[in-house]
Amino acid sequence: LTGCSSSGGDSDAAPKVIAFTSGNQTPIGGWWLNNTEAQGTELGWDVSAIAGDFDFQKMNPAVESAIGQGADVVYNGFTDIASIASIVTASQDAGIPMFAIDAGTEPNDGYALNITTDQQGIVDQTLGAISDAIGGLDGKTIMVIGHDPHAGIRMRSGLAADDIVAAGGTLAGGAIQQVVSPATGRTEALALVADFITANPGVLDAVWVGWDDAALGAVQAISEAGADAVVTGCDATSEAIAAVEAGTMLATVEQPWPSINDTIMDAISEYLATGTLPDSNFEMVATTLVTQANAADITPSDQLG
Amino acid sequence: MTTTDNNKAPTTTSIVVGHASNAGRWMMQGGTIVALVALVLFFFLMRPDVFLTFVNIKNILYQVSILAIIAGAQTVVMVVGDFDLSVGATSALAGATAGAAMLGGMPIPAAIVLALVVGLLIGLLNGVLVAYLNLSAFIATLAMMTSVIGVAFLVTQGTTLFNFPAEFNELGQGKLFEIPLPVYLAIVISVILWFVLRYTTLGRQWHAVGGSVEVSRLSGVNVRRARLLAFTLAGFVSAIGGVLLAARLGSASAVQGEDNMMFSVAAVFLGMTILRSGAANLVGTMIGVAIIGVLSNGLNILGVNAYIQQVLTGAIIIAAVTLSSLKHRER
Amino acid sequence: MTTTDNNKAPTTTSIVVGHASNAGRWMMQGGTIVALVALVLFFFLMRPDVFLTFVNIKNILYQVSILAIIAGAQTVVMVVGDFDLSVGATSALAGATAGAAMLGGMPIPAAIVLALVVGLLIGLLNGVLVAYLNLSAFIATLAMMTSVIGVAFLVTQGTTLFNFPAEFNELGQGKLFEIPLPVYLAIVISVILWFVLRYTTLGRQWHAVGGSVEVSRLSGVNVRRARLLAFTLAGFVSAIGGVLLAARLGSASAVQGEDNMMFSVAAVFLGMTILRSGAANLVGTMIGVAIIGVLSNGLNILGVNAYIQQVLTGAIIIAAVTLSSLKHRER
Amino acid sequence: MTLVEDTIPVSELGTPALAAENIVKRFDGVHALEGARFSVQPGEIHALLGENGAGKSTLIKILTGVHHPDSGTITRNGEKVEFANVRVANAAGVVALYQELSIIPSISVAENILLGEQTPSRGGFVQWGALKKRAKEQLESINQRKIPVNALAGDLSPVQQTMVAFARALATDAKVLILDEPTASLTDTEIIELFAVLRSLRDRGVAIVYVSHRLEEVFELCDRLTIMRNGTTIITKDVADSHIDEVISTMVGRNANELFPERGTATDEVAMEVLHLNGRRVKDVSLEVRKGEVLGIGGLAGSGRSELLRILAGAQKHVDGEIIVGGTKLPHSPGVGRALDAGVALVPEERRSQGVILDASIQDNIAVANIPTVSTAGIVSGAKISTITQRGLADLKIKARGPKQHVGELSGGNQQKVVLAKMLARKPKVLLMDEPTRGIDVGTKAEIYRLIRQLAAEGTAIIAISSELPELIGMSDRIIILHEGEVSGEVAADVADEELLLSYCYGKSQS
Ligand SMILES: Nc1ncnc2c1ncn2[C@@H]1O[C@H](COP(=O)(O)OP(=O)(O)OP(=O)(O)O)[C@@H](O)[C@H]1O
Ligand SMILES: Nc1ncnc2c1ncn2[C@@H]1O[C@H](COP(=O)(O)OP(=O)(O)OP(=O)(O)O)[C@@H](O)[C@H]1O
Ligand SMILES: [Mg+2]
Ligand SMILES: [Mg+2]
Repeated sequence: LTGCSSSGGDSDAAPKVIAFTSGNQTPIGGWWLNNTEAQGTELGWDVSAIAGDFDFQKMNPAVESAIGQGADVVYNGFTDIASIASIVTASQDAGIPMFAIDAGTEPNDGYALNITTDQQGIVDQTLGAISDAIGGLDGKTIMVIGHDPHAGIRMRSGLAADDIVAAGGTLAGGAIQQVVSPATGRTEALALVADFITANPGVLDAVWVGWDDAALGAVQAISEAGADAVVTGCDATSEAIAAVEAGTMLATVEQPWPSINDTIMDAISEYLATGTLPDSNFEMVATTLVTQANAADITPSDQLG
Repeated sequence: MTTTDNNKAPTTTSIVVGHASNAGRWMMQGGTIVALVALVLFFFLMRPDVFLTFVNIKNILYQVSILAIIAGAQTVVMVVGDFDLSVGATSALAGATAGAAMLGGMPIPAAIVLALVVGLLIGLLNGVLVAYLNLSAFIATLAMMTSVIGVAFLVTQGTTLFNFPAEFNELGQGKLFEIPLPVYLAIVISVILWFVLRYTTLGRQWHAVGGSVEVSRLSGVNVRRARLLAFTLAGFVSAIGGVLLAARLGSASAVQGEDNMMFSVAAVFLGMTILRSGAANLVGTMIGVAIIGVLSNGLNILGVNAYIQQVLTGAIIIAAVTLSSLKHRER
Repeated sequence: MTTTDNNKAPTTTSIVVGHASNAGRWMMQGGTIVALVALVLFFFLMRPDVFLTFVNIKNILYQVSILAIIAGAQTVVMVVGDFDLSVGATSALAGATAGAAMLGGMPIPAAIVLALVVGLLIGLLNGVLVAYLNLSAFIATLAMMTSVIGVAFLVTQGTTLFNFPAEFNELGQGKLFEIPLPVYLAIVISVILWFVLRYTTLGRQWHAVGGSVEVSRLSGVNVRRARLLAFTLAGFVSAIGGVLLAARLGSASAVQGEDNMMFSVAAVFLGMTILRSGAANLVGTMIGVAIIGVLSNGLNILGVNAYIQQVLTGAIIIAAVTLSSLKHRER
Repeated sequence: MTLVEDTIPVSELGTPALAAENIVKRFDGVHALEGARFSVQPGEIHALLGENGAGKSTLIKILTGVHHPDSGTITRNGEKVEFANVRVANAAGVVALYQELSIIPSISVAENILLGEQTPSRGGFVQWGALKKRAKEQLESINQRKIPVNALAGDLSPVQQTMVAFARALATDAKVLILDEPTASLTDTEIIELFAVLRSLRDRGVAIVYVSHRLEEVFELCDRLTIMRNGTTIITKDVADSHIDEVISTMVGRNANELFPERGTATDEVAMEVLHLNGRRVKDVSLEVRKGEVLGIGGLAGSGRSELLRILAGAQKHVDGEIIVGGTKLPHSPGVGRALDAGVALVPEERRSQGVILDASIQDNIAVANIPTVSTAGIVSGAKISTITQRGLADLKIKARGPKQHVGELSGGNQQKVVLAKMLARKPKVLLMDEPTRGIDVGTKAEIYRLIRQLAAEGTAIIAISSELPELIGMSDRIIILHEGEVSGEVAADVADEELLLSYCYGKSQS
């Protein structure tokens, strides 16, 4: 309703863009907020950046009130659709389109565009690396460590578990192992793997972990137990890349956030200029497997800028 | 012995009535109120165009409404001289329960009632542990918190539940005269709690028990029942807060509103400083809630880095409580 | 009036001496010990091939070593009758400080000393707030926790620091006779703390203050200094735990080891039940730590779902404390 | 009790061991001390006397660095001193046993006796052997060999705890020893021990300040006395030159009336009947009390008197036995609430921990016991609370700024009146009082005795415990003595004498 009126005119008011993320306490979230604000300002936008500290009780009202004060575009960084239902309602009511980066694993009508990474692709890459390293998945015992509260990790750990079973492998412990709190992810994964190895000596072939921090705990447990299972993670943090280079971790996955962000910024510019929204509201982008071979060339996700 | 002896009192009486006058008695301008006024003034001077506008005040109220409810629950327990560290977990479980029930097809009112019953039962269990089995409230509610979060994870299966019926979300997101519903609800619940604490026999008993368990018992107060009911009410009110939070966010997760526990305790503590007796009290708690709300909103408006915000929040809570304690220090 | 009247005393006295015999005095087989034995037995019967093997016991010890250190710090503060909710945050900041310093090129010993000094200063600050400004330990250390986590985020710039020198990591990951170094360190620190609490004048003053602040003060104990030193020591020991955790994981983040706060309090509470006086004590704390460690390891070995583990952890803490309290209940 | 002949008047005064001049101290606008003056010589026992709230405890706290005076000077051996805290005072040889001071229940007896600076240590380490040895010696010096030094102090009987606190005060090697009502909870045996020790200390040149409301003790023990009133010092003189009536009238600022009022006449109607009651300590106690009768209960410490009253008030469970009030049998272990409803009210023994909430106002304290009677349909009436509070303040002549003053700020006697007011507002049929005048000055004592009589005249049945035999005889109509939980004697008060009661106390049953 309101959005289009000012969208074409670059003369009077600068277009207003609300950029918010709940994950500003993570390196990627922090990078994204800064990057978007900087790029947007360069493009002549009036960017209001809202940081949520994982506290939706605080963030959602802030975003909604910004929406209430008028805006042209809402840009969601890394916040799962489930947690921002009230923001989606508010922006729909105000007729403001919401663009998003990695904010849900499925198409959702709440978004004009959400670009995320290809979760199945990530699983294919990591399980492929595991399979190559241990000679196929059939008959192998693989532990999958996930964290259900995180939508992306939840989806990919589910896919990985399914694929392992489909390929004839066994899930260590009979199910996906859950880390309860991301803050203690590394310690929890360490204990999970160490205790499993103790309880089932010589059984574990590989550990597939949904994110690098916990993967590093698994790596440590395996090296301390003197076991020979391989570990993969996801995110390409500098620590994980170093572990891959050192050979203690088999692989991780780089997700191309800078280029994804550029794509979305373009789509927003396009919308602000012409009022046209992207044809598809959901896009999945391919990722890069990081192994010892290419590790040196990857920019770590916590050092994007 | 003649009654003239009583005349020695008057010389001091007049001086003291100053403090003890009806209004002044339970509202001494403690450091907490000073801190609130100072914060409001500071943010107003920094951003006179924004801070005290209708929209921003509405924002602050909206942002603290659920904390206010949970801090109200915490106040009840702290009046009795205990703690409830499980209020945050209970509210999360209540929200998750309502959410899961609705997604499972239960009608909205039934789902809400179910959630409130869950909260009530957790409170009851806390009460039994503390009042009848004599566990320390600290350890009992800490362990309860752990278990309740675990149950909430099971209820949500570790995910964030969403896609609730619009009518449910309306409870948390709807507006009346421009003001969001949770604000009204927080006010209504606070007033009810204030009334219960101040004017009911149960409220009186809570205050007495908080003053001295032994004296209360020897004065005929059923101490165990009083403590049990305080915890039960706290569980119930926390559950209201949790249901409202789920409606407000349109989603529910096991760790939702995690910091409400910590902030509720902080708010009650801030509020305790305004009474000379140092007892928990609802008016004080709401001042504490306001400080927390103003601080977070104001720092956001000034665009202060999130980490620095966190450092400042702790520092300002300490400063406010210290200011009040200086007054009482000389002994 | 004759002195024979004194003979009425023995009837009660002899009963008391009964409890008070030297060994039995501070080690009554309370519910906590029963709970530990029951847990060990249960897990042993479920997995006789695994649970009590050398490797698994080593695992348990390794897993609880840092919690044991932090729970030791918490014990000191709780002996004095206070709480320190900032132990977890302090340990995280200490780890982060050591890490950042080493990455900035500081030599390992200097970085460690710096981290320990930071912990000591936080403890000192807590102590000043509680002992000299008379803040409630609860609110002071809660607010301190908030600020300290903020500072830790600033120090780590929100990332996880790693790439520490191998010699540093060796501290947390190295082994001596097959046993990881942190296990030795935890034992050494616990023994030192036990010794300090039991055999030094300061330790005895802490016990006196914990028994009654007012009586201690009127009897010439320097109550403020005693409380200040308890908090300071707790900050220092927590920092040791934090440095060790960073070395053990080879990395440091602002929220690392978050749950150590809660578990340390739970461990001390579990341990308090073994003394008839209900006072915090190091031996009891270590039993509490053992319960928490055995529970988590055993449930992992049985492959119990993490959320159910959490529910069970809370329930078992409650059960253990309740069991002990039943003994003391009759009044 | 005889006035002992060994009181030596201190005639030639040298430099006082400790002296205070013109001490002024206010708390939140209350003048606790207004120019108080006091001095004690080495080798004398100096009584400090005064009504409740006269400022004795405050003065003592100022003399020992607990409080700091607003103005005034303190001298020790003639030199001006300012004690920053208790430790500094102790280091200067000035040590007090405070009125409310007790022991630390969670640590051992030995540690309690040698707390803080007194703990034998070397290089910061406690020497446990020396600690126990010295603690044992201290206990022996006050003839308390029975108290085990390894026990937790909290396991001792209240009397033993007081003796431990006393042992601690003596362990400091004080040159000036101040005792604030040390005998309030002791029985005669311990008092005799205590006096012997104090006399030998005096003979060794220690200056002793002795605060007590038991004037017989003062006349037996002390050399000089100082009387305070309303925060100022009225007079200091030799005990030998004083007379007890004159002391009382100086303390209260008016002539002493007859301490105990006339006995009334009890009715024949039984208000409460107790049959074969057994508790933890109480054994097969049967008794009855009639409307308008004051039944006194005596016995040694630990004889079960308090337990008996607590059981009757529903505050403690009993094993078996019946309690019948006004013809109706109370349910077994009814709980305080139901006992109150049935008309049985208890004024408990420990005022500060059982009687009043120190941090609450007078009004709130009075309300606590009256919640059911001031509320309708669960809602409390502020007006009704106000009414009963005003009535209590007036009827009992409570000295306070008003109904909203915090009880913690009142003096002991007025706190006790608040406890009474709280229970009397319930209009009890049977009023149980456990040591109703403990730590209360003579003036207020007389008021309470009169009140007891007045209540009896109005038809209330009263059961009152006292450890002071003259009081027991003076205030009661009939007296029952307990010995190890059993009734060892019963006698009408007007024919009772102390010797007889005492023999019952020691278990010589009536034949
Ligand atoms: N901490 C305090 N705060 C406020 N007022 C106080 C405090 N301590 C004492 N007072 C007041 O000072 C006055 C003197 O009290 P103090 O305790 O010294 O009397 P006392 O002579 O020892 O009486 P008692 O015989 O009852 O022990 C009283 O009016 C009392 O209410
Ligand atoms: N050995 C003991 N262990 C624990 N508590 C005791 C012991 N002896 C007495 N008590 C407690 O002390 C209090 C007083 O005891 P009791 O009723 O037997 O004595 P009393 O005759 O009133 O004497 P007192 O003058 O000491 O009050 C009671 O609450 C009782 O439970
Ligand atoms: Mg006094
Ligand atoms: Mg008694």
